[in-house]
Amino acid sequence: AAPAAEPTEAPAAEEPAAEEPAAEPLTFGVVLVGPANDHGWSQAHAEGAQYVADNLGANLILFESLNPADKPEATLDGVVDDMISQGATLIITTSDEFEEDTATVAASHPDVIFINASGDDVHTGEAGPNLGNVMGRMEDMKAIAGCAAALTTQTGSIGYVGPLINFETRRLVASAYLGAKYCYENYRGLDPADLDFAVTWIGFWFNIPGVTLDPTEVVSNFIDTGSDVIMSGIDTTEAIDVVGQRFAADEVVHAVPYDFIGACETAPAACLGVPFFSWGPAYLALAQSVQDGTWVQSWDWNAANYNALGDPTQTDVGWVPGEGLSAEASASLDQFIAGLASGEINVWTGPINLQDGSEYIAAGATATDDEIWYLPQLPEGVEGPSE
Amino acid sequence: MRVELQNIRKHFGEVRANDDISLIFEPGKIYGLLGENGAGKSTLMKILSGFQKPDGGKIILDGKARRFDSPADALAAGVGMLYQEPLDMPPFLVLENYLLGQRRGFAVNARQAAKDLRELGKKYGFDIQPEEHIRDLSLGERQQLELLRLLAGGAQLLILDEPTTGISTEQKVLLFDSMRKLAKDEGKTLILVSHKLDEVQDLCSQVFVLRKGKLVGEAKLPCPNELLVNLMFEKLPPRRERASREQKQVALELKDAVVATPRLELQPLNLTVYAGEVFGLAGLEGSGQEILLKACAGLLPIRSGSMQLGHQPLDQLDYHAARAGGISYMAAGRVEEGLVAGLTLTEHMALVDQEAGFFVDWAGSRARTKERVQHFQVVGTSESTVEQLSGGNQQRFLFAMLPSSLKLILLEHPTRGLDIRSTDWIWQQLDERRKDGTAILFISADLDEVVERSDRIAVFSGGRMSRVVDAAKTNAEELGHLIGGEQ
Amino acid sequence: MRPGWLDRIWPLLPVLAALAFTSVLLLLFKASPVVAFSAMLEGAFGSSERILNVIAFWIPLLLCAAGLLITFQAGLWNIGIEGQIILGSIGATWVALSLELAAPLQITLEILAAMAGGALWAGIAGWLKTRGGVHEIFGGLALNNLAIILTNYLISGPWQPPEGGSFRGTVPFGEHALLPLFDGSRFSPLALILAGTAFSIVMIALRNSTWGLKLKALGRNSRSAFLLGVSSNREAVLAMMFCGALAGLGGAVRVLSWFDSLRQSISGGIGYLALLVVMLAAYRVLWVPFVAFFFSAVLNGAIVLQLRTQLHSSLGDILTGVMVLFVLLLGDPIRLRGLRRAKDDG
Amino acid sequence: MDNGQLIAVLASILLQASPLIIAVCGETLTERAGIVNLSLDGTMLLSAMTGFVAAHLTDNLMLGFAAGAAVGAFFALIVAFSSIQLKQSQVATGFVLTLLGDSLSAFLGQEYTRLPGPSVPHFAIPILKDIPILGPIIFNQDGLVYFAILLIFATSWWLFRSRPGLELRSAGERPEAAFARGVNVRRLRYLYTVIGGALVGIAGAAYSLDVKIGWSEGHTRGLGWIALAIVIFGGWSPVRGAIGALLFGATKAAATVLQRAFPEVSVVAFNALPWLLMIGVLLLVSNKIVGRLLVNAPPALKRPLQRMLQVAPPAALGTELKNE
Ligand SMILES: Nc1ncnc2c1ncn2[C@@H]1O[C@H](COP(=O)(O)OP(=O)(O)OP(=O)(O)O)[C@@H](O)[C@H]1O
Ligand SMILES: Nc1ncnc2c1ncn2[C@@H]1O[C@H](COP(=O)(O)OP(=O)(O)OP(=O)(O)O)[C@@H](O)[C@H]1O
Ligand SMILES: [Mg+2]
Ligand SMILES: [Mg+2]
Repeated sequence: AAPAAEPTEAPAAEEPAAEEPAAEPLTFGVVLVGPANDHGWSQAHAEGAQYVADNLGANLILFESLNPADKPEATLDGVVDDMISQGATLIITTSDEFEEDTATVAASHPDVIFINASGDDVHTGEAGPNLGNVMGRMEDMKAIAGCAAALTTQTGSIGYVGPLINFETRRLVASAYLGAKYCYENYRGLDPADLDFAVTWIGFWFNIPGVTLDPTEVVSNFIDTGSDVIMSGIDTTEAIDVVGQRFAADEVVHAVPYDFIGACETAPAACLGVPFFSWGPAYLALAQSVQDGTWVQSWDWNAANYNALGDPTQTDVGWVPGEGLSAEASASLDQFIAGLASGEINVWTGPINLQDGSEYIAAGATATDDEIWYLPQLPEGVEGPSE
Repeated sequence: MRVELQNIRKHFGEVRANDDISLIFEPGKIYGLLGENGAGKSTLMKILSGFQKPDGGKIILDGKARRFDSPADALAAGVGMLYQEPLDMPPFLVLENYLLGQRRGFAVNARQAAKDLRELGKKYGFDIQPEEHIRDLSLGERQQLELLRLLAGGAQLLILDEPTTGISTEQKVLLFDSMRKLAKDEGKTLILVSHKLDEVQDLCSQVFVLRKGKLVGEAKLPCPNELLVNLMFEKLPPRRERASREQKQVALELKDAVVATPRLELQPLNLTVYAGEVFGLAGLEGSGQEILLKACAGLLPIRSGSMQLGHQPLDQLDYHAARAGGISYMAAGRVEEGLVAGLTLTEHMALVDQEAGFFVDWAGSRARTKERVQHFQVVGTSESTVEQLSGGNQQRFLFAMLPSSLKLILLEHPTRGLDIRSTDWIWQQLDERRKDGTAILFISADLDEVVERSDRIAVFSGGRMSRVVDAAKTNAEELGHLIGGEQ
Repeated sequence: MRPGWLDRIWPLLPVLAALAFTSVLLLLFKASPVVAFSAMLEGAFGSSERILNVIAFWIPLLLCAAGLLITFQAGLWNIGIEGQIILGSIGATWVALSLELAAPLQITLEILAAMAGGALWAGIAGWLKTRGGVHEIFGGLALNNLAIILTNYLISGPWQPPEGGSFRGTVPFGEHALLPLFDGSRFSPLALILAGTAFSIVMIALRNSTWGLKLKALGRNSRSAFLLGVSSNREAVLAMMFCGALAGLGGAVRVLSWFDSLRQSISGGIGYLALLVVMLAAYRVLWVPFVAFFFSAVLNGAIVLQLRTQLHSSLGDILTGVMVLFVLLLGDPIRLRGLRRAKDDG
Repeated sequence: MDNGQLIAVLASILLQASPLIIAVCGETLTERAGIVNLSLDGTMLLSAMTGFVAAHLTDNLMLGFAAGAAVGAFFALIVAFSSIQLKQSQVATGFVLTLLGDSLSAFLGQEYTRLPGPSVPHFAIPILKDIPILGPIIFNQDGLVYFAILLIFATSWWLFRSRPGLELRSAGERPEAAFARGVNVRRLRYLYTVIGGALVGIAGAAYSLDVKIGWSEGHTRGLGWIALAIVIFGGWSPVRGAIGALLFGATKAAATVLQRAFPEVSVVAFNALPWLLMIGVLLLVSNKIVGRLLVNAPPALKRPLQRMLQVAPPAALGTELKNE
């Protein structure tokens, strides 16, 4: 399993039957839910896959934009069948959208290893023996992002563009908020009750015209209604795009994009930094183990490598600061990061109440992985729907 | 302007609409152009006015041979044509409509143009309101506008194709006066295309007669009508005297019926039509008679009051219920309302077949069509599509589709645009119907027809229905006055 | 002009032109047309599974196209068919999630619910047109998006899987709720039988039924048809609902055999594709099944095209679209001659 | 939301609506001439893509818009040709082009997804921008907005005040009559279809170069259809059309605001608003409804109501010229 991960006790998986000799290069397939160049979620996976291909000399079969809207005629098992017919022995499906289908297809191809990114079938024990999960611990990075936002906002109002509502997106918003709250209180010495942190859900991972809210308009609306820092939780780059435009029109606004390490380049000056996924190392480890036949089923929730937070080759999730960050802000941010690294700061420390006022984490206690992973509701203080 | 047509030819597929026609029109005179339906009058005039291109032949104006690519060309050369349905722009303002096509200036100087238009109107005794919408004008007024437009465009030769159908007596008088004036005082050439012999006699100094696309004769006027009729039709069946009505049962009865459209609301109507009776409705288009007819057909709801067919009330009936109940409605436009272009006669027959089941009985329908086409002397086959029929034959086919037994037939302009022969034939059919007690309620813009064919008559003006007059005791003049709104 | 050999081979012209056009596109992207088209061929017919896939995808397409033949006959542009497919799958899902019956009964109910759903959505569009005067193109379009939004609401709300909201779709239905599949493929013989029946019904309705004749009249001239005794509004709405029912059936096939659960935007443009099918078939009933099959093959081929060449799979849509466009532009030698004549006399 | 924020929101709505306004003006010209260019959705997608790519490669905004306009004009030309020359159904051609534009933009634009590119610079108009309320809303925008506003008045002057406009409308109202008056109907229809198409193309580019900066697959999907509906709602008049576009923009903004106002309501529910609005307004202006309304309206109100509500399409819309 990948570095710094804690494999949970999965039902002891017996080794998959067929094994090819390590000599010949591995062939692996990667299925993306969106386009490989969306500067967001899917591109991060695509580059991770490429990283494996380069470092392992493995040959990669990539398939992008697999979703009923784009390809009514395509189905996961159809694509996977073809990949396997081309010799793939490892298939990575890179979205929570694929969780069920991956399980089904995995069952029908017992001698091929399947990895579903961001799923939890292994954790819940539903997974067959040849199916694993991997996910990066983005929560901490979101906390950093939230902190950067809180350190920068002048209006005390932060807008978060959320995709659709599920456990993953909920806990990410929560972490961002908790990070923001911590820094607003401890570094700027302001009352966190005054921090206005609102989330607007567009209704899907990315913009589907006419069906979701248009993120462009959501961001404009945030700015118009007084938010001066916009955080993105969606797969695509509208937040930084719009903020860049407004910034160029001499408005004081900043953005924290998401997912893709290069996301700031659209408007560097307006960018406070980006919490990014770097799937390369994790995928490389997985591919390696599959090639060597040493793969063991696990649910990997890989934490950041704080010694190389900005280096996609050494961490699974990371943070690169942006030019938009003021000097003292980045000073405080570095303190915060150091705190997280050493473990003396944990933003998931109680008291944490849910939106309905009920207590979730008691004062002094810290949230367990499961409490974080399965957060039922947004925490108190976040404005916006919870389901 | 002296106009000479040499060997004009125009064929539509098999049809020889114009077959080697040569004519001469002298300046300062008014000519008549006569002929049965489909004789080729309109075609010839459309060619002369640049709306259609001849397959062969020459047009010579004051000795110069001309080719027209468009009516605008023709007008520039001094030839203007006034169509029965004026070629204007219903939603436009009178002024816009007048300005359209005049090549001067980029932005429009509305005030100046309006002034010009008014003055021009005065000159010919027309009263023009430049700020009105065309669609709010009567047919007659729209005609006057067209006339002015053509004159302003410099027309030396004016062609009027069946101009008097659907306009009031006053307007007709006004029109004829202006025509005479144009001929006498301004030395213009005028051509009147018409089926109404007395109009032609009254106005023209000379007529040309076409038949089946050929010029078959000419005559100096005045001359006996018989001569003209014989020129137009080889043989004209003798006019049968129509049986006068005997039945006394009520066929249709309206009591204080109120009908309204967004445009016009009728005064409460009280009307009784007897079985076997022919009831004529006169009035300018848009005076309300169409609304009454539509209401009887179930196309417009009766908003208050009552309506009865025989003894069953019909207040809230819908069109299809009315059909089922023995009421038939024939709208004025044939191909637009009543026939479906692209469908064959057989398909039409199958469509109106009362006892049609889920499946179409093609064999039966075809047989029935052949039989009807035969009996109603429709020129066409069971497989020809309706738009291939000429106007007269379309009208015949509409009659051929009528169910056998009916209580009430509602007709809008049953003979508009038809020649004497078809007209007589149509009325024969209706007389047959009257014999078995069918009541007939019809609208016609031709007052003579109304007087001649009806038993009783009512006149509409501005949404009011006049007293009911007995056809035997009235005449076109009286109706004319009623149309004017007198009591 | 006499119809010579030119006229006989003419129908091929648009097809060739379309292939040429797409080849140029491929060359622009430095891909070999040969490789690309052979990849598509392989993707469509390369293996029995693939062929079965093509057939499976063909079925809903055929159902929709059959329905559209009816609405086109009535002169209606049923662009709302996308939404009708979706409502069909929603109807089927509703039964699948809420009932637990023996397979035959369960499936029958699902199919009926699906057809009802599609008919309902089409009926609304028809009603908006006849009674409300909203053109069916716009009514249908709005309803399409509303249908997608409704799906998203259902799969993220009331019908969300127990493990929590997501846009993945509903939980997979039980075996008894799904159409029996031909060994392991997505092809359901039952669905094929249903589609075949539906198509023949449409064919008969258009050729020999009084209703078909009424619709024809309606399509050519609603005013006259109305005056000749056709209940124009009612027949128009019926035509829409008939098409909607077939589309809904197509939707059922999507959720009950192609997928195993309700997904977001389940129709994914099949309805629009069906419109193209009917247009490419030039509204000729007998051509429709073949054109539909061809479209299904092209799209399935495009998947493998993308896998092999990493080219965007919308190439398949381009190929079909361009083909229809060229049929409109060059498909009819008569019109083109008319064009030449028009040029002649200026 | 305080006043300053309200003004900011209104300004955004105006910006968001600008491309729609441009497209609506273009299509209004086309339809007034008697041709329905149904391909708007595909046209806008393809021109958004081309416009962005051109601007991205040349780093020149104007070239971007020019490219967009060219694409729009070309698609419109296809529609005009197939209907005027070949007498094909305009709806059929338009619909095919709609789908084709969509897939072509996806294919040709695949390598240019979400790249940074030039965007229309903000430009506040010196004195005007200080007018209270209106200033910040209308005159503190960028060139696109000013262009859209000018276009509204230009097109409606052209249509209803100028002589060429008179001929343009006549071609759409009664081509036979126009022909009889020497108007070259065919040429006019070609001309205005292409001009209208070019404007639609500019609108498409306006999205990728300003309002929804950048390119991604399906970038403007759906908006072309909205524009077509707004043309109807606008009764084929640019000014009313513009109002429709703003109304639509406002509804979308509302959807965003409402979600925060009512967190208990399912978030997808609000996404339905624009489409419900579309049906609603079309119902409102449909002659069936208005007709019923007018019959029962008090006589005093009839005329104003009629003028306000009843919109009749150009009588010859979608039909071909029948001379001969
Ligand atoms: N555009 C056309 N296409 C085909 N046939 C035509 C066309 N115009 C006229 N015809 C045919 O040419 C013949 C002459 O038509 P035309 O309208 O000139 O006769 P007409 O004398 O004006 O008849 P009416 O007295 O009814 O107006 C008719 O048989 C008619 O069917
Ligand atoms: N093509 C048309 N031309 C003119 N009027 C029409 C047309 N279609 C419908 N109408 C009007 O709409 C009304 C209802 O139309 P129609 O009767 O065809 O539909 P329907 O379903 O039969 O309605 P109903 O149930 O009221 O009979 C009719 O009374 C008629 O006035
Ligand atoms: Mg005539
Ligand atoms: Mg009815």
